[in-house]
Amino acid sequence: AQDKTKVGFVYVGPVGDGGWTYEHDKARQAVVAKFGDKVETVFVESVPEGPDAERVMTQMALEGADLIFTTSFGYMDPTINVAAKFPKVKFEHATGYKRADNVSTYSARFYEGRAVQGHIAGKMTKSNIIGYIGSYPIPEVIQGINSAYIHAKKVNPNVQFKIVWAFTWFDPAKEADAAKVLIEQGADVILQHTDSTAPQAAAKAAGNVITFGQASDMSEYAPLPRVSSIIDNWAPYYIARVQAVMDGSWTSTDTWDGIGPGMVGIGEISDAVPADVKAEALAMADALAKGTYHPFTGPLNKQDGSVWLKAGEKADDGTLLGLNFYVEGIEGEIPK
Amino acid sequence: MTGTLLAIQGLTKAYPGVLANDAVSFDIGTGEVHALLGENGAGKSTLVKMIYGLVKPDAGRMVMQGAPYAPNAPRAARAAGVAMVFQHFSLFEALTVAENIALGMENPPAMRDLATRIRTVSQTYGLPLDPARVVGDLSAGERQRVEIIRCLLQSPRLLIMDEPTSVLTPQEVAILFETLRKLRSEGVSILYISHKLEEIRALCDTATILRGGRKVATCTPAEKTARDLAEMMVGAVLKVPERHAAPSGDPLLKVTGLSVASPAQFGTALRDISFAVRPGEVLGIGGVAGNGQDELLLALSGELLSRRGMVTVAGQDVSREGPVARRAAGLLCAPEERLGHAAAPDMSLTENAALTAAARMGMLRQGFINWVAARGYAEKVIAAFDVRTPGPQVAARALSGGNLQKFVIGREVLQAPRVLVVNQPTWGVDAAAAAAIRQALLDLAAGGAAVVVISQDLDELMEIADRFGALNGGRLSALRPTAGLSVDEIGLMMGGAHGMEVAHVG
Amino acid sequence: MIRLEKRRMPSQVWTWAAPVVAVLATMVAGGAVFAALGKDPLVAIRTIFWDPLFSEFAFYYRPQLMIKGAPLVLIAIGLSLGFRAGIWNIGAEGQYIMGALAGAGVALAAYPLEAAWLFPAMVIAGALGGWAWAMIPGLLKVTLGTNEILVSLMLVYVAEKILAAMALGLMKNPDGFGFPGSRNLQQYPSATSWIDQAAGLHWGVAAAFIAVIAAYVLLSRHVLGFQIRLAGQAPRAARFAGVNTARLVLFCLGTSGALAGMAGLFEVAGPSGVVSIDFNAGYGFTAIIVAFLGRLHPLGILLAGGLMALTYVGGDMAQANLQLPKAAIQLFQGMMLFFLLAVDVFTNFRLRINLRGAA
Amino acid sequence: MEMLINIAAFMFVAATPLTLAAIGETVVERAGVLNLGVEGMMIMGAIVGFMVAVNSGSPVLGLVMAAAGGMGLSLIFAFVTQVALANQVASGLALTLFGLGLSALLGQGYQGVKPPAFPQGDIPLLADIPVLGPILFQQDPVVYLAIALTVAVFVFLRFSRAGLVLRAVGENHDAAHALGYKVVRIRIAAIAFGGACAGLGGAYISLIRVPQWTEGMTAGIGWIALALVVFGAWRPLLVGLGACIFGGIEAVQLNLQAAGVAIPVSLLAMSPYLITILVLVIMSAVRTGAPASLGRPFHASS
Ligand SMILES: Nc1ncnc2c1ncn2[C@@H]1O[C@H](COP(=O)(O)OP(=O)(O)OP(=O)(O)O)[C@@H](O)[C@H]1O
Ligand SMILES: Nc1ncnc2c1ncn2[C@@H]1O[C@H](COP(=O)(O)OP(=O)(O)OP(=O)(O)O)[C@@H](O)[C@H]1O
Ligand SMILES: [Mg+2]
Ligand SMILES: [Mg+2]
Repeated sequence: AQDKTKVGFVYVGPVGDGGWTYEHDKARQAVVAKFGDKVETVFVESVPEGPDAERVMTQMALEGADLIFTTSFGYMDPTINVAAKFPKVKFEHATGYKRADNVSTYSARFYEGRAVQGHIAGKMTKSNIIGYIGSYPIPEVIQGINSAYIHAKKVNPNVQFKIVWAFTWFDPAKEADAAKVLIEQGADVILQHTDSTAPQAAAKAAGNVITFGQASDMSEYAPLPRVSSIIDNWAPYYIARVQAVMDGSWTSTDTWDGIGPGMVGIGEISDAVPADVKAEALAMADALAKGTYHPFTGPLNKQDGSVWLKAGEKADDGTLLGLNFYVEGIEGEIPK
Repeated sequence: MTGTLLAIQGLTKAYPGVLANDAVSFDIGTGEVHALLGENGAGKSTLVKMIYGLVKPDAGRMVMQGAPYAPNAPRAARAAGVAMVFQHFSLFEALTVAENIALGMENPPAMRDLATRIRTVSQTYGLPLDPARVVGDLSAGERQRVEIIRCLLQSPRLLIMDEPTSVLTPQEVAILFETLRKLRSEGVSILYISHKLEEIRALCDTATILRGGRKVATCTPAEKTARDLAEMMVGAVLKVPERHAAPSGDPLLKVTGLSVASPAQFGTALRDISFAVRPGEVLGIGGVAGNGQDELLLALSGELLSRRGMVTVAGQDVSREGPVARRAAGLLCAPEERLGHAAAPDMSLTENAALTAAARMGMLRQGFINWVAARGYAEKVIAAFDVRTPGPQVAARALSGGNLQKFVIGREVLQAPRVLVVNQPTWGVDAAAAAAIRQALLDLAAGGAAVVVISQDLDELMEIADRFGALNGGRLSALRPTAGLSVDEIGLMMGGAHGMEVAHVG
Repeated sequence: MIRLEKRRMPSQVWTWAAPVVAVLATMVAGGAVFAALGKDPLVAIRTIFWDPLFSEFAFYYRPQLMIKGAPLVLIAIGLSLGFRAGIWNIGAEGQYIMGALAGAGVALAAYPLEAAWLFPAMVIAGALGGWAWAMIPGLLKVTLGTNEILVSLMLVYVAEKILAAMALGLMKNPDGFGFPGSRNLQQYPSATSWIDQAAGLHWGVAAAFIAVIAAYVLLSRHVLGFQIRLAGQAPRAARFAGVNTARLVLFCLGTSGALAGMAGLFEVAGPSGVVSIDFNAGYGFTAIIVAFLGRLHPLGILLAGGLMALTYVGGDMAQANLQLPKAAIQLFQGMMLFFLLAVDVFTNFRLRINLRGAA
Repeated sequence: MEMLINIAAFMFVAATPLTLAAIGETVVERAGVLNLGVEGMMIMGAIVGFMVAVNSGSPVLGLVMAAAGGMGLSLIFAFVTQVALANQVASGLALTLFGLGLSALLGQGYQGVKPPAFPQGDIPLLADIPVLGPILFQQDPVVYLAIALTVAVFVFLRFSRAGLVLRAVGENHDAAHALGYKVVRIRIAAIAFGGACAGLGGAYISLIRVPQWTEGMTAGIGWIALALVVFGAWRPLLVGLGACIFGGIEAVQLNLQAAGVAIPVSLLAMSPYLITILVLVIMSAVRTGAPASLGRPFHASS
C-alpha cells in the first residue's frame, strides 16, 4: 500500500566508532544509495542491550518500519519479543541464534578471514611471536584465534601466540596499551579482535610491526603497519533483504556467510607483503570463497592433546558456533 | 598626645534589619589608647572593620592626619599604617607561626629573615614565640601573640585590638598591658575594644561608648566608675540575680579520674579530672578558652565516651553511654556553640526542640515523632524564656544570638534535669538576657538539681557558683568555695601567665 | 553592583520554583544547542517532552516511562537518604549490578523449579547483593574513615568485571550454544518480575512507589529520618542529639545499596531478562541526577524520575525521527543538573542590585 | 630485565595523564575546593585538543587549546560553586556528565581520524644510557612536562608567597578573607588551573597515548586522579609518585597477561581498581590532613 519501504537499524555503538557500528551504517547508506526514494531508513545509535532496545524496536515498528535490522548479539531476546508483537514487520538479527517466522538471523564467518591473516602472519613474523588482542572469550573470538593459529603454524612451526584479553569491544586506550605491551614482549605481528584503530597506531609508532584491519578496512594505516584486513561487508546482504521485502519474497532464514558471498571481505593486501606470500594468501582466500577449502580441516587436536578432527574431517557448524577450546599448541587458558 | 591621628566622621553601616553603625563620629589621638565600649551587637566590630577596610561604610568619611582615608581593602589600611588584632582570631592552624605572620604582611621578607625578625620583636616586647611552630599547637595566649607580633612587625601608627583579653589569664593581661603602654610611649595609637571595664579604666586615655549603633558618649574612663560606664552602655540599671540554694545530700554528678583524648586535631586532652556536684549546688569551671572546656562538655554530654566509672549520675555509671542514655538518666547539657552544635541552624525551632527533648518530653512513639507535641514544647520554651521570635516554625539561624541562647538553655531547663552542664551560658548575650539565664540556672539548682557552669566570664562565675575550679591544659585545679576568692588566686588557678613570667618587658 | 545576600529563612517560593525554572532554562539552552545542530528547536523539544505523553503512540510510551523511570526512582530514593546525611554513595551502578547478579543467581540455580517462594527469595538476594556491595565502602568509612565517594566508585568498575565474568562463565546459558549471557528470566514464570507487561507494570515499579511513600514517612515522621536530616545539615548537632554517626552511615549506605540491588534484580528478572556482559545501562549514575533534580525529596524524586525517563524515551524518539545525535541528549541532561544547582542559590540567597554602586 | 625496563618506561606514559590531572586537582583542593569533575574536564581536553590538532596540523597547538578547553569547562563549575554557591559534590558530578555529553557532540565526525604525530622527545646523550635511558630519557615531551609541572607545583606551594596565600585560603577561608585576600578569586583561579591541567591530561590520551578520538575514551582516569590526590596526602611529589605506581600496575597487569602468567584475567583486569581501594584504605588509616576548608562553601557577608 505504501510507496516507500521503511527500514530501521538499531545500533549498539555510535555510528562513528570506526568499526562494528560504522560498517553497519555504511551498509545502511548503501541501501539508501541503491534504492533511493523507494526506501526510508531510520537508525538509533548507542542503544543499550535490554529494555531500551526493545523500546526502540517497538517505536520503529509502531512508526511503520517494514524491516528492522538489530545489529548486536544482545538484542536477541528483545528482537524475538518485539517480533512476536508485530507479526507483519520483518526482523533481521545479527550474530544470534533465535529465529521466528518474521525473524531471520545473519552472521559472518570471520574465521575465514583469520585463516588468511594467520597465513600472512606466520610467513612474515621474524620474532615468531604473534600478539593477539581478544575482546571477550566468546566462540566467535575463539574461532578467530584458532583459525589464525592453525594457519600461522602451518607455514611457520616455531610460531607462538601471546593473547591479551581486553574485556571490551571498544576502548582505544586499553587496546593501545595492550598492543604496546605485546610489542614490547617481542610480537612483530598484532592481530586484533577489538574494533578501534588504536593498536594500528601503536604498531605504527613502534615500527617494524605489522597489523590487520578489523571489521573495517582501516586503510588509513596502509601499507604499513596494516598489511590487510577483514572487512564486515553487510551491504550485499542488506540490499538483498530489503529487495526481498519489496518483492514480498522475504522469508525467515539463517545466514552464515563467509568470503564467498562477500559478507567477509579481505582488504587489499599491501605491497609490504612479499609477492609470493600475497599470492598464496589470495589463493587461500579464493579457495575459501569457492568452498574448496575449510579452515578447520583435520587432523586437529584440542589444546589438551585429545583429537578434535580426524584427518580430512571438517568442523561442523554446531561445534564452531559453540567453540570453547583452543587447538593444540596455543598456550594459556581461556578466561572463565 | 600631639593631635589627632584619625578622625571618624558620621560613619554609617546598615545590615538587613539592623543599623549596625549610625553616624558615628569621634577622634583618635596620636599616641592615645582609645577604648570602644558597648554591649553585644552595639556595632563595635563593624566600626573597626570599616577602619580596616574590610567593610565599606554606607555613609560618612575618615580623615587620617589631615588626608582623606578610605581604604577599600585591608591592604590599603595596612599601607596607611593600620594594623588589627581580630576578635575571632584570623589564624591558620595548619600553618606555622612565620607563615601566619607573613600572610598578614604586605611585603614580607624571605622566610629566614622573617624568622629572625619575629624573634627580635618578640624579645623586645616580651612576647616569646617560636616562628617554626604550627599555630594549631599553640595556646590561646600564644595565638594572640602571633596576631600582635604580626601587627608590630609592620610598625603600625594605629593598632586596633578587638576584645584581646577575653582569652587571657589575669597575668597575661598584665603583660599585654605592659606591651601596649610601651607602644603608646613610642607614639602608636591604640583603639581598644573590651567588655572589661576595670581594664579600660586602668589602661585607656579616652573611651567612646556605642549603644545600638549610635555613639552615646566620649569620656575619660579613669574619671568614671565602672558602674557609670556600664550604665552608659546599657542605658539602664541592672539587677543582680538572687540565690537561695543550699547544697545538700549525695552527689548527683560524680566525675572520677576523667581522662580522654580530644577529638579535634588541635584540641586539648582531658587529664585526670575529678569532681562531684551535689543537689542544689552550682559548680563554676573557669579557665582560658582552649584549655579543655569543649572536651569536658563533650565528655559529660556523651559525645565523647570515657572509661568505666569515670562519669556517674546519681550512682549510675554512664561513662560508656551516649547522649540519649545520659539524657534518660537525667544528665542534660548545653554546649557553647549555639548554631551548629546546640541547634541545627536550618531547622525550625520545633525541630530543634525535638533535638534533645524528644524522649524526655514524650514526643516519641515507636520511633515516630509527634510533631504536634514538639511544637507545643517549643512554644512552651519560647514563652517561658521570653524568646523573641515570630513562632516555632522559624529557622534557628534566623534568631539573634541572645534569643537562640535563651531557647537552647530553656529547652534543657524545662526538661527538669537532675544534672545540667552548660558551657558559656551568656556568651554574646545582652545584660538583661544574661541576668535571666543566670536566674534560671540558680532556680534550677534551688529545685534540687546539680548545675555545672563552664564559663570564661569570671564575674559570672563569682556571681552564681558555690565552688570554683579552673581548667588549665586539660587539668582541673583543686575546687575552692567562691566566697572570698581573690583575682590573683584565680589567675594562679588558671595557670598564671603560661610561662611568660620568664620574659621581662624591656 | 550585584551581590548575593543570605536569606534569614529559605524561600518557600523558590524551593518549588527552582526546579521549574531550571527545566525551563534547560529547554531554552537545549533548544539553542539543537538549533545549532540544524534541528528545529521547537520540534525537538516537543518530540522529547510532549510526544511520549500525548502523541499517537502514547499508549505505548506511557508504560515505557514507568519501566525506564522505576529503577531511577528506586535508586535515587536510596541515594537521597545518604545525600541528605552527607554520605556520598556514587557507586549505585555497582550495587545495581551486584543485586542483579545475586538475585538472578538464585533463579538460575533453582531453574527450572517453579515455586511461589522463588521470586521473593530473589528479591531478598538482590537486596542483599546490593547491600553487601555498599557495605564495603560503609564499613571502610566507619572503621578507617576511608572516603566513600572514591571506594564506592571504584567498586563499580570491579562489579562490571564480575558481571562480564559471570555472563561469560558461571551464569552462561547452558542451552545458548556457548554464547555469552544467561537464560532469559522473562520466560521463567516463577522468576519474572513482570506483573503486566503491556501496562509496563513490574514489581520494580511497585517497589519504586512503595519506596517513595516509605521515604516520605521516614523523613517527615520517623526519628531516623530526622537524624538523617540532622546529620546532613549540622553534623555536630547530630552527635549532640545522640545520633550514632557510624550506624547512620551504615544505614544510609546499606539502604541505598539494597534499593539499588533490588532495582537491578527487578530489571534483570523483567524488562531485561538476561544477565549479559553489558547488562547495566547507567541507571546508577543517572539516579544521582534524579536525586538532585528532585531536591532529595521523595515526591520530587518521583517527578524527577519521570522527567528523566521522558528525556530518555523522548530522546530516542528524537534520534530516530529527527536524527538528533545521542550526545546531544546527554549534554541536555547535564545542563539540566547545572541549571538546577545554579538556580537553587535563590532558595537561600537574595540577589541585591545596588544601583548606587558602592565605593 | 628487558621486560622490567619496558614496564618502567610504559609506567611513565600511563602515569602522565594521571599526573597532570591529579596535580591540577591537588592545587584546587589545596585552595579548599573539591572538584569531582576531573573526568569531564579531561574528556573535554581530549576532544578539544584533538580537534585543534587535526584542523591546524599542530599537536602543540592542540595541547594548548586542550588546556583552554578544560579550563573553559572548569569555569562553569567555578561559577556554579563559587558564585552561585552550589554543592560542590553535585556540581562536580554534573560537570562530568556535561563534559562527556559535550565532548561526544563535538567529536562527531572525528572518529577514525588520525591526529598529526607528536614528536618524540629523546634527550640526546642521556637517552643512550643503558637501562635509565629508555626509562627516563626516551619519552615524549609531555612526559617531561608532567614531571616539571609536579616539581613546579611543589615549589609554588612550598616556597612562593602566592602558594602560601592559596594554602591559607584552603585552610581557613574566613581568616583569609579577614586578612583581605580575595577568596573567591583565588579559588576560581585554582579551579581554572585544575581544569587546564585536566584538559592537558585528556589531550595526552587522545593525541599521544592512543592516539585517536573516541567517545568516553578517558574511561575513568579522572576518577583515579581524584583518588591519587588523597593518596598523595595533598602533596604534589607524593601525588606524582602515586601516579607512577598506578601507571605501573596497569603496565604490570598487561605484561602478566601477555606473558601468560596463570592469574585469572578478570582478576587482573580489576586489579587497578582493587589496588586503588587498598591504597585509599591505607591512606585513611595513616590519616593525613586534608585542607580544613575543603568542600565548604564560602560567602563573604560584609
Ligand atoms: N555581616 C553581617 N550581616 C548582617 N548583620 C551583621 C553583620 N555583621 C554584623 N551585623 C549586625 O550588626 C550589628 C553590630 O554588630 P557588631 O559585630 O559590630 O557588634 P559588636 O559591638 O562588635 O558586638 P560584640 O560585643 O558581640 O562583638 C549586630 O546587630 C549584628 O548582628
Ligand atoms: N544575617 C542576617 N540577616 C538578616 N538579619 C540578621 C542577620 N543577622 C542578624 N540579623 C538580625 O539582626 C538583629 C541582631 O542580630 P544579632 O544576632 O547580632 O543579635 P544581637 O544584636 O547580638 O542580639 P543578642 O543580644 O540577642 O545576641 C536580629 O534581629 C537579627 O534578626
Ligand atoms: Mg564584636
Ligand atoms: Mg549578638
